[in-house]
Formats: sequence, structure tokens, C-alpha cells
Amino acid sequence: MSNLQITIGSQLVNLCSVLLLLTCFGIIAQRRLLACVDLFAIQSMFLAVMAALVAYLTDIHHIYVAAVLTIVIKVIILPRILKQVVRRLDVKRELALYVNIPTGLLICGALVILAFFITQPIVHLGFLLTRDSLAIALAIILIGFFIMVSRVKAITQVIGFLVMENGLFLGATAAAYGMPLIVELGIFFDVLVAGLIVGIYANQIQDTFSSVDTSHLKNLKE
Amino acid sequence: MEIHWPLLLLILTPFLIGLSGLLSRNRGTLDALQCGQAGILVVSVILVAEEVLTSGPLSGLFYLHTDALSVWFSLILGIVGATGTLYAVGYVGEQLDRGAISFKRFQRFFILFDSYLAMMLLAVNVDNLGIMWIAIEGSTLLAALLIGFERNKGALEAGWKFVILSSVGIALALFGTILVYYASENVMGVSEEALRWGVLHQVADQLNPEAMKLAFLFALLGYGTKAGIAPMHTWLPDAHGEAPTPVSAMLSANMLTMAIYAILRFKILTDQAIGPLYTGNLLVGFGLFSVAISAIFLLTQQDFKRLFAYSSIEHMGIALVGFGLGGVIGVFGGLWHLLNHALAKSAAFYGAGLVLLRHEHKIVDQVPGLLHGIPLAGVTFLIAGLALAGMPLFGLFISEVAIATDAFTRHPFIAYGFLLVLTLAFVTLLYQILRMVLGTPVEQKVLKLGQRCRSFATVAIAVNLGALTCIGLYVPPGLSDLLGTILALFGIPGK
Amino acid sequence: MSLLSYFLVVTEHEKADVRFAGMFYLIMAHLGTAFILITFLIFYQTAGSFSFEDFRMQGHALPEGMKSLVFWAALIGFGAKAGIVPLYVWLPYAHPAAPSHVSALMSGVMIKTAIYGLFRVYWDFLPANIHENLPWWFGFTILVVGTVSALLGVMYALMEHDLKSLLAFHSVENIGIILMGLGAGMLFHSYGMDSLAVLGVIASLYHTLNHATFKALLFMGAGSLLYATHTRNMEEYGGLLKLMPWTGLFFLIGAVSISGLPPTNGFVSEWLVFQSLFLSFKEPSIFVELMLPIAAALLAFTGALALACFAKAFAISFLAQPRSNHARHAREVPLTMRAGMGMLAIMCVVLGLTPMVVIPLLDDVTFPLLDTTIRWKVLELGGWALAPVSREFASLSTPLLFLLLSGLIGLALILCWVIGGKLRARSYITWGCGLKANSRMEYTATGFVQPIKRVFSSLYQPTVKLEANLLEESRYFAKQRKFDFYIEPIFLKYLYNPVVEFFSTLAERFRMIQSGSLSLYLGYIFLTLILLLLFVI
Amino acid sequence: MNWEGWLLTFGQIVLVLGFSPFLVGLIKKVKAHLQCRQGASMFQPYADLTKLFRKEVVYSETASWIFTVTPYILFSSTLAASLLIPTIFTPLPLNFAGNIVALVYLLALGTFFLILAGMDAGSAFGGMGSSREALIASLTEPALLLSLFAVAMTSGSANLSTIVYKTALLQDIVLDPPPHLMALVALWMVTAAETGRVPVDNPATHLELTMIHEAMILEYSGRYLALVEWAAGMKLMIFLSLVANLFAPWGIATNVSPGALGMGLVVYLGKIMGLAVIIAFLESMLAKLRLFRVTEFLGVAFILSVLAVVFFYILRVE
Repeated sequence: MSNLQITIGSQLVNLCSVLLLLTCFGIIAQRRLLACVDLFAIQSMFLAVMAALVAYLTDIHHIYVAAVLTIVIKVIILPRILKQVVRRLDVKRELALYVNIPTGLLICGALVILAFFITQPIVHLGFLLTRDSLAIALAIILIGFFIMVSRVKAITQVIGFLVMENGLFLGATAAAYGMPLIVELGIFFDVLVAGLIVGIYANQIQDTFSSVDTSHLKNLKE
Repeated sequence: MEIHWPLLLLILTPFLIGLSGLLSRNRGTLDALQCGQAGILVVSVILVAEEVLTSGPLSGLFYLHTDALSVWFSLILGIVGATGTLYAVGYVGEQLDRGAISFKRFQRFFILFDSYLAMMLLAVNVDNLGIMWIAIEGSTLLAALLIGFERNKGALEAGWKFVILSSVGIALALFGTILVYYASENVMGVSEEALRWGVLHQVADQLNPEAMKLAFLFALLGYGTKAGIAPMHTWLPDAHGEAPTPVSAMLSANMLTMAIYAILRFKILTDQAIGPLYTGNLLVGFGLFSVAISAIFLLTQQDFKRLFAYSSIEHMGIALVGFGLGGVIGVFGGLWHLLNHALAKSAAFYGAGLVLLRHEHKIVDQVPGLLHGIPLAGVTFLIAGLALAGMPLFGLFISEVAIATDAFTRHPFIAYGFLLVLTLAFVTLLYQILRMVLGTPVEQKVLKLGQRCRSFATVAIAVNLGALTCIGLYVPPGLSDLLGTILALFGIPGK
Repeated sequence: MSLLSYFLVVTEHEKADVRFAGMFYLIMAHLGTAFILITFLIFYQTAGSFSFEDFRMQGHALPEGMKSLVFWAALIGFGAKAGIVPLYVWLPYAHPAAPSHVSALMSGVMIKTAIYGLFRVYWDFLPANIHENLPWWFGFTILVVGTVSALLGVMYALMEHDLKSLLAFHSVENIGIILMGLGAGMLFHSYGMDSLAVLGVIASLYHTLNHATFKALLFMGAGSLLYATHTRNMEEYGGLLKLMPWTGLFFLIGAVSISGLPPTNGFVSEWLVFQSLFLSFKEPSIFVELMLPIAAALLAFTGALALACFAKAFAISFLAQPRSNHARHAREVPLTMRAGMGMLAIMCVVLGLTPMVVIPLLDDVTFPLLDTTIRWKVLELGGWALAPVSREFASLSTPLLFLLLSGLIGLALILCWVIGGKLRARSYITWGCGLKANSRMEYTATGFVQPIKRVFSSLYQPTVKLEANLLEESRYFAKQRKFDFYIEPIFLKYLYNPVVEFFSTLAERFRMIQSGSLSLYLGYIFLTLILLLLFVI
Repeated sequence: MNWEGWLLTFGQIVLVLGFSPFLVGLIKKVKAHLQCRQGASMFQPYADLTKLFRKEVVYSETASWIFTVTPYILFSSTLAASLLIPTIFTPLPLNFAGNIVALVYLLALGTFFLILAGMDAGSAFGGMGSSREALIASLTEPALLLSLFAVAMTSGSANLSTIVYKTALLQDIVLDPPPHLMALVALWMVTAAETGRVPVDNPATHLELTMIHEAMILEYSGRYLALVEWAAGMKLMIFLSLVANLFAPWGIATNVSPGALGMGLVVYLGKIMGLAVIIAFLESMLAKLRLFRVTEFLGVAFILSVLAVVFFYILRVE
């Protein structure tokens, strides 16, 4: 492959990761649950694209597998499940937030800066064309985490978690062209099961508490 | 790559037995299978230990790898797992007899329970950080299902919190793993081997310090969440309180221990890369904080299962301090503490389970005079409680003294703080335990315990407490050799 | 050990107060353990092992600051177990709660092990060699602690009407006296006056021995009373001397010797302590010179109060008319119990009459510690008299005193016979101002100590409740009056309760941490992560 | 102990036994004169004692054997104490038997049993007397010990005879004024308290509520009473000779030549009779204090004795 291709490739990769980041901000800014789920699907899409890109550039084939899995699980299955849950519980929009949206955005900005600041000393380690996206990966993880903290509804917390997962995947791909295949598979499997279990719980909670507003789950305390 | 049957047995048995549970239609065979599993676990774990002691680390097929450290934790998981299985047969069986649950769910419980054990055993016996992570995540998910098993409000809430919090934790841990992988790259390039702990251990001193620092930080937070280290401990009391008692016992005695194991693996690598000071300070800091927090919460605790949960937080903290100090006796203390804690704490939970079955509530001041009420549980509480409080004659005392000593030889002030919080915890825990054990029972309606339940529980408790007192009084040579090799693994000349 | 004794305490754990006592005891004991652990750890740091041999070898290598740390740690650690002021608080709860033979054991033996620990640390581990001198304030502190313990112990004992608590408080007093001897010894040692130091140490060892005997005796006596009357409350005893003559006699002997009256053993050891305090004018430092005699005076005060206290205890329990049906129907205890007490009673007298035998033994004990023996000078007149320092300075011969007393009693009898001839006597009811004197007219224990309580009210801060509902016709006559008062030990009030308060409020405050909100929990983790990323990396 | 020793000891016993009743009589007589009364003869106490010895004993039904043995123990312990105190000769043969501490505790032994006896009959008065006695005894003991100690230190010995012997030999120590003066005053106050004299107690009172010593022995009669009274007399004599010989050992015999002894006897009798007269005067001048004033009175005594010690150290010339 020519240098040109490499540079273009790495820029494309970076572009994808930036897009990922943007979708995160989108989720932060979004009140409507279904929209959040869609955004997550889109984000996963970008992720898959990036993975494929990396796979193409480095022709390491198992990354294709990863990309495919991403599409299957994170773009198709999980959003399905989530949407089902959302419909079934008909919680259209999230009105309750612990942190209002502008503040949230500001904080996320701060998190991104932090992420860059943290990864800055170790970025030079990687000699791969994707290394710059490590910072973005960390940023996405933090933001996902922040979503979980700042949102009240169970669903959004799940979405936050999945965003974290995306961040991780990005990290894995960025840092090392993905984990060894076996690990990769395992991780995907786990993510899938996690999603299922969360779905189960959401249903059961809905049955017993007749709401998935986790702010109701405060009976167990000191 | 030759096959080590004991090792394979150790890990596969629970899986297979669990699955075969699906096929067996009648209860007798199910019980029999479980008892068999308990037996096999104990035997095979001891065989594995033998083998490792005689002929160094084993590597089976499929990343299976067992060195001294793994053996130590396999011992804990195996033995406590065995007694746990027995107890579960009694406990869940009792619920079945009372018609609290259907036979189907009875089956399902054991499928989950066994594969949960299997996952944990796998986690401590693989060489690959990635696989280890997967196993731990798997155990988390199964634990989530087990915690919510009883499907009442409390159980669901606890399960939900557990699932969310520990998934977050686990995610952070994964990032830590990725970072290690990342750091290993520019030492050995992109390779399948780069996640093998053994391999990493050889090249660890060349790994990039910054990356390792970051990696360890994430690993500590991530696995620390599962180990119930304050301030990531918040799920723990709920989960321990609401889960079916055998599960609580497994959570406390096995899962926390396993999480500590994972942290240790990372610590060893990081220490080689950047020296022990960094990890040491972090561990000691978190450890002390955990002990202090738990001590305070023990004081006002009204629910005896949560009580034991907080005491688990305390003991994990103590062990962390030991490992953090990292001197010979410190690490020894940590390991020794984990073993004894597992035995004592599971026994305590077994006792708690009996009380719960009998009284159907968990309020401390509603169950005084257990010595008269339920002698079995009373005695268990007394012995286990004293052991957990760190009374002399029990291993926990020895390990606490060891850790204190190590602390003292390094930074006396840590030692003073340590002893202070320890005394506080001691007082609060013992105060609560004795409130329950002594005195005269209050009149209230109680349910009778089934014979089979009682007998199973008796066996489980007897084994645990027996082992506890034995190693309290006399350390088998095998164990001490094992400790020696582990210390060597920590880069400390074994004594 | 504290664990086992705990179980001894809670043998009768059905009673709530017993459980409380046990708990309290366990906590204090554990506190002690923690501090003792610190002591040993400090040694371990230099010695590199836990063997006493190495401690002995290395102990002196400690820097000065560490030594004082060891001093305090050991004092608190063993003090908590021995029950010195202000750590004695568990003692009056634990001892009464335990069954009598156990209390006898605890007070007689267990407390002593703590004293043993103190001796080991202060005389054996700390000093490099026999001639190295520790700072003078070590001994002085011990002396002060001892004096305060002795005084407060007896003060509170006076106000106790539960026989066993009373004895427990006296354990505090006696520990105090023992420490006074020890302190004086250390003081002299720090000035290099070994022969005087030995005296102090021997005095305290001697008193340790004696306390073991008479306190065990008294506890057994209390036990027999409990056995006979099923109550520990003195106010319900009375007139028992006639019903239980043997127990009475033995208890009297115990009382006499704990009050340190000649010619019993308590007297001898207190006398020795006095001597070592009187030697003050040999001290170089004028401050200490002043303090020692004052300590001696306070010891005398303690002795006098102890006397009052046991006069009360014996008189109220054994003399006059029975004050309750319990007492009225009391029977003498079985022979085995009497035998036990009798043995100890004899011990008390024998130990008192044969210091010339005991002291050389103690001297053998102290010799390796200070390598000075005082045997040759202590014993005068072929061992019939004690002269701790010099015959010039002070001497004592209990055998002679004993002979004198008995001889003069004989003389008195003879006088009576010579002058008065044969005894003509008749008995008649006590004069009750025209009424028939009954047990309700007798002075109660409370009444007996009332003057003292009033004089020292600033210390006791008693809470007195007096309510009377008067007759409608005249407000000078009452249908009934209700009087009760109780005393809260000053340290419990100002030292312990606040601590407990602090922790429980703290715990209450902290409960909000575990508020049950998942987002909050996530927040903790998030915050921790961010902070660590910011500051640790 | 040689035959002289025996002789002297016996002589001392006889002296104390024989002379103590006279002191009581003397004080009564002087007081009578001061009250412009004739008063009974000085030898009246002897008659009283013999009478009492002859009389029948009446004791309470509730009383136990404690009540019976107390007089003997009181008598013997007081007498034994008196044998530790130099009167006409020093050092005493029984010097080695005990020092000031032994003295104090011997007296305490008597007090202890007296308190018990007071409670034994079960009458309210006895109890009242005992309780007050307990208070006063506990307050006097430290003062007594410390004031004696203040004197002891000047001669570097705690054995009474030795103290007196030394002071007797070198007169000037006695003139070591401030400590001794304070000790003297303290000792005098203590004496008043211990021997049940005004202003602490009033031996002549028969108003129950003010009695202390008298209340304790209220139930006694016959020979028991006699023994108790006699013991009281001896106690008085003990304290007077303490005052006399510790602070003014002039003329006391230091060798056993008959001349010296005779001289010693005369001077000694003179001294304590003088003191007795002083007591009489004081008693006629002062009024008895309230019980809870007594504590302050004794507090003063204690402070004085402490000061005596302090001054000794401060003014010590070396």
C-alpha cells in the first residue's frame, strides 16, 4: 500500500472516530429515548465502518469478523431489543435528568479534554495508523459513563453502557487492530448476553414496580 | 500440549453437572449429582495443588494455565464452592419443600449456580488476560441472574444495581486490559501471545510505565468494583442481602476473592514495569478507606446479611492493605486473610441462611438468643463471628497481625491507622454478632427447618469451620510451600 | 485469654446487664490488645523477631522517642486489662456479672497477668542493661496513675452497695497501690538508687501476691452470701454473722487485711509501699521529693477510706438484724465452700506474719532485674523484723505485734478478772427510743456513707431523687417517701459516653452515603475515576 | 532483749495504764474549775472504772460476738500502740516493732472494730456514730501521718523512738521552726479529732444527735464499757505524749541510769499534765463544730501538714 493510502486511511479512521464522538454528544443532547437508541445504532454503524476500514488497510481479516459482528449485534439486534422495551413500557421521552443538557455538554467537553490529556503521553507508543483514536476511545468511554450517571431512566443507562462498550471496541481496534479473535468473540458474546439480561431485568422490573424509572429503585439503603 | 485431567475436571465438572441438571427429571438424582460435584471439586483441586507443588506450573489446552497463585485461589474457590453446593442443595431444597419455588426453577437454580462456579474457576486458571476478563464477565452475568432469582422487589432491585454497576466496572477493566495489550505491542508486536500473562510477565520490565500506570488504574477500578472496594462497593450490601443465601455466600467468599486475584495479576505486571510504590499506595489507600467505611456501617446495621456483607468489604480492604504493603509478611497476610475469610464468611452466611429460613426476616434485634433458638446457627455465628472479628486462635488474627507488622516496619502511621480502624470494625461487628447469639429468644412465630436441609447445612458448616480452625492452629506444609512460591511470583524472595 | 475470660463472664448470658458487661469488657480488653500489639511491634521493629529474648537484647536500641511511645502504649495496653484509671470502667461491670468463682479468678489472677506484662516491659525489655536509667517521668507517671487509681477506686467502692461491684472497685484500688510501689521503684531506679528501687518493686510484688489472696477470699465470701441469700444488694443482708458464722469470720479476716490493718498481709505490703514513698528525701529532684510524701498521705487516705468501706460492708451484711427475708432465711454454705475460704483466710494471716520468709523469695525474683539484693539488710534480728533501708530508718515486726496484741488481750482479760471478778451478763433488746427496735431503724449502707458522699460531692456529682406524697391533713406527715440516688462514674460521664456518642452520630451521618440511588453509586465510581485520572496519573 | 528491756516495757505498760485515767480526771477537774464548779476529784475515773468492772454487763440481743471481742481488741491495740511511743525513756526496747505507720494502723485497727461494734447492736445511734467516725478517721489519718512524717524527716528516721532520741540528743533540730510549728498545730488538731475532743466531738455531751464516739459505745456497759473508756484514756495519753516528746523531748532519759529515768519521769508527767490543762482550757473556750465544719477543720490540718513537709524541703540547709 502506498504512503498516500496510509495517510488517507488513517485520516479516514480518525474521521470515523470523530463521528463516533459526535454521536455521543448527540445522545447527550437528546431527550427522546427512541432517538437515543437510533443514535446508538448510528454510532455502532460508524464503528463497524471504521473497523472495516482498518481491516482493509491492514488486511488483518479477523477484524472483518468483528465489523460484521458489530453490525449484527450492535446495529441490528440490540437496538431492536431496546426499542421493544421502550415501546412496551411506552416511555417516549426522558424528562428527568440529574444534569441539564447544556451543563452535560460542557462536562462532556471537559471529559474529552481530559481524555486527550491523559492519553497524550502514551499515544506515541503505538506505531499503528490508528493510534490517534485511542484518546477518542477513552473520551467515548468516559462520556458513556457520564450518560449512565446523569440519566434517570433505566433504558438510557443501558444505552450509556453500550456507548461505553463502543468506546472499548474503538479502543481495542485503535490500539491494537482488535484483540485476538477468540477474545473478540468472547467480548461480543458477553455484550450480547448483557443486553439480553438487562432486557429481562427491565421487563421484570416493569412487572413488579410498574415503571423502569430507576429513581424508584431506592428501597435498599441504610 | 498435554491434558491435565484434574485441572480439566476442576473446571468442566460444574459445567457438565449443571447442564446434566436439565436432563435429570427427579430430585434425587439432582441432589446426588450436586453432591458428586462437591466431592469432585475438592478432590480435583487438591490433586491440582499436588501436581503444581511437585512439578511447577501446568498448562493445559486452550489457554488453561495454573501456577501457584492460581492454585491458591482455586483452593479457596474449590473448597468453598464444594461446601456451597452442598448447602445450596439443602437450602434451595427447603424452599422447594415449602413450595416457595417450582421444581423447574429448582433445576434452573443449579444450572446457573454450577456454571457460575465453573466461570470463577476458569477465571483463576487461565493464562490469558482476555479470557480471564471474559470469564469474570460471564460470572458477573450469571451472578446477576442468581441474585434476582427470588424475583421479589428487593431481589430485582439488588440484581439491577449489581448488573449495571459491575458491568461498568468490568468495562473499565476491559479498557485496562486493552491498555496492557497496547503497551505490550511495541515490545513484542501485534501477536496472539501478547495477552498471555506468562509472556507478559517475562517482558513486563520493558513495558511502558505510563501505559501500565493507566492500565493498572482502570483494572483496579474495574475489578475493584467487583471486589467490593469502597467507594465502588455500593452494590455489595444489596446483592449480598437479597440474593438466595448460598449465592450470597458464593458472592462474598468466591467472587470478591476472584476479583482480588485479577487485581493481583495486574499488580504484579505493573510492579515489574514501574516498581511497587505506585500500586502499593493505591491499594493501601483503597484498603484503609474500605475498612473505615465498612466499620462505620457495621455499627448501625439492622440486617444480618448486610452485616456480613459489610464485614466482607472490611476484609477485602484488609487484604488489599496487605498486598499493597507488599512485604513478605504483608503479602503472606493478604493471601492467608483471603483464605480464612472465605471459609469463615461462607460459614457465617450458611448460618444466616438457617436463621432466615426459620424466621423469614433478617432483622438483627428480632433474633436474639440464637444459641437457644437455633443452636447450629448460633454456634456458627459465634465461631465465625469471632474469627471474622479477628480474635486470636483464628487465621484472621494471624494475618491481621502480620499485615500490621509489615505496615509497621514500613510506615508506622499506616499501622496505627490500620489498627485503629481494625479495632473499630472489631467492636462493631462483635457487638452485632453477640446481640444475636446471646440472650433469650423473643416469642414469635417460626417455621421448622426440614431434616435434610439441616443435615446438609451441618455438613457444609462443619467442613468450613473445621478447616478454619485447623489452619488457624496449624499450617499444613503444603500450604506454606505454596505461599513460598507465590511470594517468589510477587518478586519477593520466598521465605 | 481475654476471649476465654469473656466467655466466663457471659456464662449467665440470659441477663441483659451481663451481656452488656461482657461486651464492654471485651471491647476494653481488645483495645488493650491493640495497644499491646503496638508495643510489641515497636520492639519487633528493632529486634526483628517476636521472641522476648531478642526484645531483651534489642529493646534498649530504641530511640528515646520510641521508648516513651512504648511506655505509653504498654501503660494503656496493660492498663486497660489491669483496670487502671481511667481505663478501669469495664471492671465494675464485668466482675459482678461473672459468677463468683470467676470473679475471684479474674480479680485474683487475670489482672495480675497485666501487671506481669508491665514488669516485663519496663524492667526487662526497655532498659539496656541493669544500670541504664530510664527517664524519671516514667516512674513518676506510673506513680501518679497508681495514686489516682487507688483513690478513685476506693471512693467509688464506698458508694457501691452491690457487694461484688464494691469488690471490683477495690481491685482498681489495689492495682493502684501495686502501681505506686512499681512507680516508686522505677523512680529510684531512674536516679540509680537501686537498693531503694528494689524495695519499691518488692513492695508492689508483695502486694500483688496479697491482693490475689484476700481479694479471692472476699469474692468467695460474696459468692457464699449470694448463694445463701440470692441477692447481691447489701441493703438486704444483715445479721448474717449469726446464721453463717464461718463465712462471717473469714470475710472479717479478708476485710481486715484488705484494709491493711495489722497483723495481716495487707498491712505488711502497704507498709512497704509507705516506706518506699518515705524515702523521698533521698531523691535528687525537689519536685519528686515533694510529691512522694503527698502520695504517701493519699495512700493513707486511701487506706482509711478502705477501712470505712469494709467496716460498712461487714457491718451492713453481717451485723445487727436481718434486713430482708432473704437474709432471715440464709443458711451457712456447704463445707467445700467454707474450706476454700478458710484456706485463703489462713493464707492472709500467714503471709502477714512471715514477711521474713516471703521477702527473700521476692528478692530472688527482682535480683536478675536489678542485680541488687536487699535480703541482707531487710531482715533484722535474725529475720524477726523488717528494716527495708536501715534499722535506723524504719523497722517493723509483725510477729511481735501479733504477740503483743494477743498478749495484751490476755492482760485485759486478767484485769477484768482481777478487778471485776466473774463475768455477770444478761442480754436485752436494743433500746429503740421506746419503740421495739427493728431492722428498719438500723443505719443503711447508703446512710452510712452519706457524710462522705456529702463531703466529696464535687467528685461524685450524685443524682438524688427525693419524692414524697404527703397526707392531705398535714404536710408534716407523708404517706410514703421515695428516695433514690445514683452515681455515674466521672470518666464514664466525661470520657466514654462522648466517644460512643461521636461514633453513633457519625454512623448516622454516613448512612446517607448508601442512599439507594443507582446514579449516585455510579457517580461515586465516575468521580473516583476522574479524580484518579487527574491526580494519580 | 535484755532484762532492762523487759523492765522498761513493763514499766511503760504500768505507766500508761496507771496514768491515763488520771489525765481524764485532771481535764474534767480543770474544766469544772473554769466553769466555777467544785467538780469531782481527779481520781474519780479510777473509781468509775473499778465500779464499771464490777457491774453486771447488759448487751443487746441482736449483737454478735463482734460486740464482745471489740473492747478487748480496742484495749490491746491501743496499749500496743502506746508501747511504740517514747514516754520517759528512749529509744524504747520495742522500737523495732514498728514505726509511725505501724502506730497509725494499730490505732486504725481499734477504730475499725469500734465502728463495727457501733453498728452491731442495730440501734440507729450506733450507726450514726460509726458513720461519722468513719468519715473523721478517714480524714485524720493522712494529716496525722504527714505531720508525723514532717518531724520524722528532720531526723531521717521514721521510728518514733529514734526520732525522739536524736532530737533529744541534739536540741537544735527542734528549733527548726516553720515545719515543726505547722506540724505541731496539725498534730494538735488531729489529736482533738482522734481523741474525740472539742471542737470535733464533745466527750461530755449526752445529746445523741451530736455524739460521735459516745454514740458508738452507747450500748456498752459494765466491764466492756470500762475497757473502752480506759482505751480512750490511753489514746489521749498517746497523743499527748506524741506532742510532748516529738516537739519538746527535753529531759527525756536517754540512758537507763536511775537518775536519768527519775528525771525523765518527772519531766514527762509535767509535760503531759500541762498539755492536759491546755486541752481543758481550749475545751472551755471553744464550741463544738458542726459535723460538716469538722471536715474543713481537718482539711486545714492536712494542708498544714503538707506545708510542713514543703517547708522542710525548701528550708533545708545543705
